[in-house]
Amino acid sequence: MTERLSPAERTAALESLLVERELVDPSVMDGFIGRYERDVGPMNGARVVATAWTDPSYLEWLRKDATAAIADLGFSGPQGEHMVVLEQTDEVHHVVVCTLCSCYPWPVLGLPPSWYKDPAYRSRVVREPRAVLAEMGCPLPDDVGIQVWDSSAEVRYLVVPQRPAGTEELGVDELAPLVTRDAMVGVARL
Amino acid sequence: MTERLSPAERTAALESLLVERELVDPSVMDGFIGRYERDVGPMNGARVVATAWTDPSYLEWLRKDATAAIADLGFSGPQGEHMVVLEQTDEVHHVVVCTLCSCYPWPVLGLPPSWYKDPAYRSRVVREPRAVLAEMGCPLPDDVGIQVWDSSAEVRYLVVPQRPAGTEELGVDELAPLVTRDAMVGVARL
Amino acid sequence: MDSIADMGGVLGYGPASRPMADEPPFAEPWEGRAFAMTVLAMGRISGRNLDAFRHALERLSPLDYLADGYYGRWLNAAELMLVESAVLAPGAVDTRVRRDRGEDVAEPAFPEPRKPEYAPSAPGSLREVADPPRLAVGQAVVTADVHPRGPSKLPAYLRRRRGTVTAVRPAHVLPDTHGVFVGENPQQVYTVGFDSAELWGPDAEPFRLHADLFDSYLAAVTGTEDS
Amino acid sequence: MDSIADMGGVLGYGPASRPMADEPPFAEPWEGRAFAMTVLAMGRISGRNLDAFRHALERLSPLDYLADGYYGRWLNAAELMLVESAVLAPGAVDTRVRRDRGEDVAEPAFPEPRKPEYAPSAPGSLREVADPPRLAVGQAVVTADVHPRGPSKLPAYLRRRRGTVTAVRPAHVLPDTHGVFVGENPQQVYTVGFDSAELWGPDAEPFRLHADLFDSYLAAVTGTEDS
Repeated sequence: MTERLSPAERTAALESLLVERELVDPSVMDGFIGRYERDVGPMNGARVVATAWTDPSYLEWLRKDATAAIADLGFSGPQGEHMVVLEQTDEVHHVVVCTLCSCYPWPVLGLPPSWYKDPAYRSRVVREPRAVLAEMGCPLPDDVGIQVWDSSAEVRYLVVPQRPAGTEELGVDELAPLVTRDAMVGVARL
Repeated sequence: MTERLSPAERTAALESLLVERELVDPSVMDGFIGRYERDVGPMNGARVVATAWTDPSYLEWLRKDATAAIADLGFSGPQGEHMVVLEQTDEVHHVVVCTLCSCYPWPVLGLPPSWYKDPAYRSRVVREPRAVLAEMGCPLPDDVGIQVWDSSAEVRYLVVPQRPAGTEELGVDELAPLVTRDAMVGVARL
Repeated sequence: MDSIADMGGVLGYGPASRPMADEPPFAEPWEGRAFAMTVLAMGRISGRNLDAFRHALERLSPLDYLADGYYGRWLNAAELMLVESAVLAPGAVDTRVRRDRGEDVAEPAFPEPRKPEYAPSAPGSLREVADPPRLAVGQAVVTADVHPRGPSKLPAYLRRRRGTVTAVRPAHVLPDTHGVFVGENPQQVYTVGFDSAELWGPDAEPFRLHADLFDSYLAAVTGTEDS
Repeated sequence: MDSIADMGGVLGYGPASRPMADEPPFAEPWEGRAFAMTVLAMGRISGRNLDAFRHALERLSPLDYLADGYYGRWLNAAELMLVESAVLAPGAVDTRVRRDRGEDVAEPAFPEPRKPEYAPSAPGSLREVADPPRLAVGQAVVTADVHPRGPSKLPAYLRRRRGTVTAVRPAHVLPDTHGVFVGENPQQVYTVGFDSAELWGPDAEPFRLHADLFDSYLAAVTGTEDS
């Protein structure tokens, strides 16, 4: 076979070609990369979850129109056009995947982590979710039912984990740091 | 990702390990390679076809018990336990594939050529055989029906091409060199 | 499309990886560059037709899809679309790599761009449709038996299976046509729930699988339960 | 097994290649070495259990299956079986490569081989079975709806499809069990013919597809024609 050129070299080559064609501006690219490195990430979703935990009327709004309720906290944009929340309970555990590509709710969770993009996760979590969750460090009790959500269209799901016991006195600012990305996709519990 | 080591280096490493374990003998390997480079190949199948073209009773035997008729010419062994012949006609064109691996009738045709092992052939000839045959240089008239054979178990198929016009005077020794490997799998006509 | 990108239920990819805390969005700098460049350049050539980009991903050869991970396939799909739109000449990227390495190779001329004559009717994927939803929550359905050569959002593992409508979602542009620049054809989308045994047989782990499926992928069947 | 090795009908692998006249069996010398070594070593560890070797091929990661072509996957499957049988330690091949390159790396000790306790009852795959064939030529059948995690010779594109028995073949050992060393379970094999429209829908090229299927993959249905 012919040698595969490294993606780093190919990316640099493509960038220089597109800059010559005036199709991309490196400083705009820098800004775009920085935005997803710093401003758009799971801290956004954590804010949504912490607000839902502390404000019953906000939770009700999330259930009825998650897109609007999330936008109200300032989070909207591509890959978040129609948001739906899934609430973990003692009886039901939700987990989200995109088998066809790696669709993910960018405005609330940022760009997907490596395990979400991994073919091992995409292929198997729709076939043997309990086994996959256990491999990922999230074994579930036998009496917890599993609901798997394959984001096959433009609906994007945010999982609302259960509020940890002993946090009754905490406010949104203290709660948000407790909410992890993995719990908001459904591969971890808090 | 980690670097992929080249298959040539890995083959040499595996051979040295297996020689140390006394599981393979390089001179036996040499003999085995030479056998498939020199003695087992499409010239065997060509002999079968040329005999069938010239001897109606042999053709009848091939139709009834191809394994025995082929063994009678000296060709038998692994990947040829149960042989079946498929005869091309003016109306019907047969073509053979193995979608699950690359099963092939070794005693009569040798080891498979690269196109037969290629995922492009394995995946598409069972879905759009007319298009695939045209790409491979074998366009078929619209009025020729196609029969595709997926060798999914241990039956092995040998295609008997149509005898070219103008060869009525030739004997087996002259006819055999006219019979190509590709025609005996069904991706070429003579 | 029937391609390896449609990987639900396929075995052989090994164990799932354990999440790392605080994983950065880009493992290496080139991943960020490939990400930003793809999003920005795609907007310029296809009016941010995300369905066309996803279809470019699934049209990659399996090695190009798998060998360099997620942003590697983004990079390869971006190159595919840029060549198809004649923004770049075939082979232009590899030639530039070789020049950057110091090799004396001639670069192909920039071709004349040939953008698809197509523009979305509005930003995003959601659209209004005139007809009310054909199916109601609780309706038993069977999915289509299709063999798509182009874009489709009906995964192979969900074809010819019985399920139940569990939610009615907004109408979306149809990727099957939008992704190949022949029309938006917005359709109602439904969330459909399936029993794991219907998908994977009686020995499957018990669970429910939900997927968001377009109206034309579904036929109503008698009864109100899928199992 | 549901893996990328089961590739009938999958798109994305590009155009078929044109045959070359007089192509040698091995494109490079290592291919011949890998071929001979695999055949000879497999005979030693698994009693020439070809079904086990084919199952090792389909268990490879997709990159290991595709990246180095046909003999590359043979090499990788041979290594997988040799490690599973503890003839080689995990990583032994890669470590040897690095030593051959002059790197100072420690090699793992040879483990104690652990051959499967299994021997075929006879050479080859054909066997006699006591019962006469259950199905006759002309019988309409429907194929099973299975999701194999282990070996199977029922390709995905031929599951849950209607066809017609076109020939009764000899009984063979069943790869589903033989390939994982749990029994030969010989079964009758039938050639079953399918109409292309039954497999690929009404827009398919018209043709007939024949496959050799084991008795347990088939159920008889009423009628004598598949279409």
